[in-house]
Amino acid sequence: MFSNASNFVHGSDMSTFIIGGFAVFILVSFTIIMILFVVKFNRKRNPKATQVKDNVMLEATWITLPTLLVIFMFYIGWEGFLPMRQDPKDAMHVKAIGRMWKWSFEYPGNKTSDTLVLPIDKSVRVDLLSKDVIHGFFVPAFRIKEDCVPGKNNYCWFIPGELGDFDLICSAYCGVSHSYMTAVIRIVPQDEFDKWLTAQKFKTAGKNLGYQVLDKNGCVACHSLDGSKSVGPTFLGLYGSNVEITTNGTDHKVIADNSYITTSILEPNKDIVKGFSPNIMQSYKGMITDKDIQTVVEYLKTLK
Amino acid sequence: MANNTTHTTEYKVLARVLLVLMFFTFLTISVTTYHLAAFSVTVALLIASVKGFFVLTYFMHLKYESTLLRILVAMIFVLYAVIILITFIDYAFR
Amino acid sequence: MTETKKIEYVSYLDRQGEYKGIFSWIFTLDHKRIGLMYLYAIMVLFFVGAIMGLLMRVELIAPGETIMKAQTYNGLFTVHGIIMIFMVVIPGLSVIFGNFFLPILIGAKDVAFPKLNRLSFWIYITGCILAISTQFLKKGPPDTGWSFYAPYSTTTGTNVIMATFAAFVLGFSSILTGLNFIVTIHQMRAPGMKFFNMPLFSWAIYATAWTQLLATPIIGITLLMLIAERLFGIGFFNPALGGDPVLFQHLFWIYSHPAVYIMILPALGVISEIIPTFCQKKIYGYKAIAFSSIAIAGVGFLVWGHHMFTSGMSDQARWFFSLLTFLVAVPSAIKVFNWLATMYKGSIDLKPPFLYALAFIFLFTIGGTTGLLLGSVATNVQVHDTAFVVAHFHYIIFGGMGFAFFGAIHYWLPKMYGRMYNMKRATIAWGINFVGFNLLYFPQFILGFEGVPRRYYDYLPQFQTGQVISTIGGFILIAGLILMVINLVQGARHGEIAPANPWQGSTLEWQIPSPPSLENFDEAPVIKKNPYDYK
Amino acid sequence: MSENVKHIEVHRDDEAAKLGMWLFIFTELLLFGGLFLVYSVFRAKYPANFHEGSLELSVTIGAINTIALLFSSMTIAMALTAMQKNNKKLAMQLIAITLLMATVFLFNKYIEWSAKFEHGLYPGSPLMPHLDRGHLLYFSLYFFMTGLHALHIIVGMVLLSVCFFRVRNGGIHSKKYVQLENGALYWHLVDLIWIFLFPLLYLIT
Repeated sequence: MFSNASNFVHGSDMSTFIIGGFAVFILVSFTIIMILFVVKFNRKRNPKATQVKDNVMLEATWITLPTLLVIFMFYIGWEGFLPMRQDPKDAMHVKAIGRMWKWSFEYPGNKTSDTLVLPIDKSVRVDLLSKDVIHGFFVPAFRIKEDCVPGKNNYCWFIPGELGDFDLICSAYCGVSHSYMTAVIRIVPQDEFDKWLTAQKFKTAGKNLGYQVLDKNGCVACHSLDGSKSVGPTFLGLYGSNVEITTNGTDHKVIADNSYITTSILEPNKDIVKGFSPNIMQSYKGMITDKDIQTVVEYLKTLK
Repeated sequence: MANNTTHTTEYKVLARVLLVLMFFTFLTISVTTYHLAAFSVTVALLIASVKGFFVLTYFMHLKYESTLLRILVAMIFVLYAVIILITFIDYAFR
Repeated sequence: MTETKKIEYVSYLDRQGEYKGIFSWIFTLDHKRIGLMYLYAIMVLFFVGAIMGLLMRVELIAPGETIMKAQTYNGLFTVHGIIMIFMVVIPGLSVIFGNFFLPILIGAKDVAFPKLNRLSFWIYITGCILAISTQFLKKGPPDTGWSFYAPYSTTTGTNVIMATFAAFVLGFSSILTGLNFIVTIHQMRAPGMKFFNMPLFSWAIYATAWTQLLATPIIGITLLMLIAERLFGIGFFNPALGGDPVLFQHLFWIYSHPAVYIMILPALGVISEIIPTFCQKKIYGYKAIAFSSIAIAGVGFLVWGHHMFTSGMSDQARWFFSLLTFLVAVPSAIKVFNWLATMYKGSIDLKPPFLYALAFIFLFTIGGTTGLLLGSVATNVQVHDTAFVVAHFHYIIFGGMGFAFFGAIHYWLPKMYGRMYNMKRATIAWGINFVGFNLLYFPQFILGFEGVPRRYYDYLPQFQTGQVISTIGGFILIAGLILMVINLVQGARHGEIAPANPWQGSTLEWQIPSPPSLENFDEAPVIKKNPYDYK
Repeated sequence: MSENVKHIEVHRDDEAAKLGMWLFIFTELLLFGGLFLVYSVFRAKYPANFHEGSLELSVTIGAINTIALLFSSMTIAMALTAMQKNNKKLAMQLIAITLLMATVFLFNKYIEWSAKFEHGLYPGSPLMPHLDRGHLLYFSLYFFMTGLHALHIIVGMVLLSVCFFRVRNGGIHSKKYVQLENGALYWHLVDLIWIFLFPLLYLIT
């Protein structure tokens, strides 16, 4: 009756079915009673109201019955939920890292990927991390949602049960491109997964130090390194170039030098490059050291 | 309407309450010189609560106020304690 | 009981004090005039918020960019939320009808502190101006959502400080109003009026006022911390400095969940007034309804965590909050049962206020039972933070509080202005509103369950049908609202003169002339009977 | 006849005024309650850092301030008694002593804060982000809590000054003293909060 996309679909949908069914029942019966009363006791038909005495037994009944009912519903929901917090010891660990506005995944053995590829019928525990603000790890088909809170190690786990591609979307509001922060979860047979994983490139290890600073602070999510236009201006060829900017409503041109780049990191909304919106980038004041800024500047010089 | 119903608290009573409060202040300071470890928070808060009780009862005249007001004041502290407790249902089991 | 007195009767609308003309309103201490000023301010703000909502609906009529950029959209839903929640719905019923009718319902001449009442009004207006000004200041409107979740709210470049400060100021006004009402109910009841002789609307206002008083300080301090966080980087909510973003959510919801009850309790009170009048029956289970208001307010303080089921709370906290959430449904259910029982064997007059009450029960039931799906941890993972939540709280807040508000204004307008609106047009507007409302919000339940998150600027093409239906519903609803307001304004200005008791109500406000005179009762009433004594 | 004026003057209800003040005190308690909640969460998370932090505060100054506030609380309570006994002069003297004690408190606070500022320990300082996380949060809390408390002291001083002048020109007298009573209640609240702030910030090891 329910899909088998993950092992939780049954528990969650069963609760939905029972509680939702009850909701429909209540709604329909209230509506019928209201219509019935309105027709039957209409002033035209029933010009004189009959006063009715309070009945303690009746009151007690409709206090007790709903109480028992809601406790039952709570129990159903808890039963459906509990397995979601009991991840098996042998589950494969994958890290899902959310940052504005991109998902990336880290596999054991220091491999990374932008698509979450997983073997079918194997339990996997996803550790949820965030680089900046709160993101939500939401896979509608799997009935899974848990927030990626910076500084906290949340997790979720599941056993995928169907092959194919599923949508992973960000459910916690995270800024201007919130609705575009999506990724694909691809469920494949085990042998295909093994082949895929070996083909994946290693993490940034070996990359330039300047790149690591940019990556650590999430800069590359909005500023491309290859000249393509993203949320913010590209870094390619930035250093030393002529930039058209708007400061306090006046347009002028500056050379992108050390001080310009430092200002852009610490006071990003002071100078706005033509064609981009203000107030999207946060200030990194107090979050990045002067040394790191210098590393970034040196690195940007190499991007010609 | 009832006006000027406040009980007049004698100077002597107020002075005595001050002495009690001073005593507990010195007590709480001297207690910290012993290392009570986990209990130090409990003891400090306990002493603070006693002091608070005296301020509420005598300085703020709660002793002579209506039962309703006394219940309300108690309720606020209970409500606050419950909120702290519930928050710690989350934090204590993380 | 007072019409026969020799004192010449002059309506509060005509009688001016030491100030003349417009100043007789600005400096007024009369609770009725303050209530009316709130009414005008809130109606304006409501339409500003509604237009923002409509713009968002138009944006969502097709995938991709339709009429605005993503940043504009984010600013819109944030300011829509701030206006609707902090300026319209939270004060809403209690400041307008609470101010106007609470003293009358308990047989008092005014609230306990008239000057404080005037002060809260002007603090409220200040807060509104501050919040609206964020739209026009340099950094642009806040884009955090009305919930100001850290750390996004502490890092975004937009004008969050001004918006949070505005919410802080509005909170101040809310506290002072609540304080005023509690003291009024305790000290100002007419001779002979015991607590259990009070009409149920007063009970609802009483429970609401306590919630306002005790919950609002928590949001006050939270917003101050947020401002300090932005100004000095104090680090309470910033994980980079050791802080805890989830702590912000705890503090925020310790207030904002009770705030939901601040919104809905007066609405439940209004319905408890309308139903007996139009059934000509004593309300069934008076004490059960009165106590359920208190119970909702009390338990409502302890369930805030159900907004945070996916934030990584401990499992113990999850089951605790889930269980209490289910339990808080019971008192609401008791009220509905009692209302239905009141209708039984009544003599039902299908006038517009009663129609709004019926619509309220229908919409509130949908909103309440979908709340069970959100409160159950297993289903919460699917519907949390999706359009389902949007639909759920609009059913509760708009379908519940909003429709009760419309019911209240149709019920009490003849008393407030001494004039009657056009019944037929009011009924037509009700029909349009009801249909438009359901078209607007019901599809969002389905969209949400299929996995459309809330606060999404864009969506996949397969969801377009639902979004289009929803947008069409939005236009129908706004048309109905405009028709309703035009009818009410015309009625209040040029309608036929209303009698003192057009609906044969039995509570105190119907025993005095319409509109009431300055001091409500020219002779202090002595209460010897129940509020709902129908023969 | 000016109706509006009559409207308010007719009605005088001290009981209501006092109840109103108490309700306002409830909101103040919960306002600080929010901060105490933050304090307890972070204290539970970083107990060692909080201990070190508290060692950097001077218990002596804290104790002097505690005593100053307790004493002022007594004097203002006595001022009310004096008013009830129609001893106007004594009441004024006692209010003045209370205000003096408040000034002593604020002066001490000023010395304490400026010492911290000299060490570069203040919210937003360049030093703060380099501290241990718990240490930083401790000082953030210290400044936020004592700052908000000092703000309340100032508000209380304004209220009591108003009371002082109302007593002098006869606005408050032995038959009508609810304003003084409410001012005193507010002052006791400030004291009450300090009673909890003092051990939590200065003492707990």
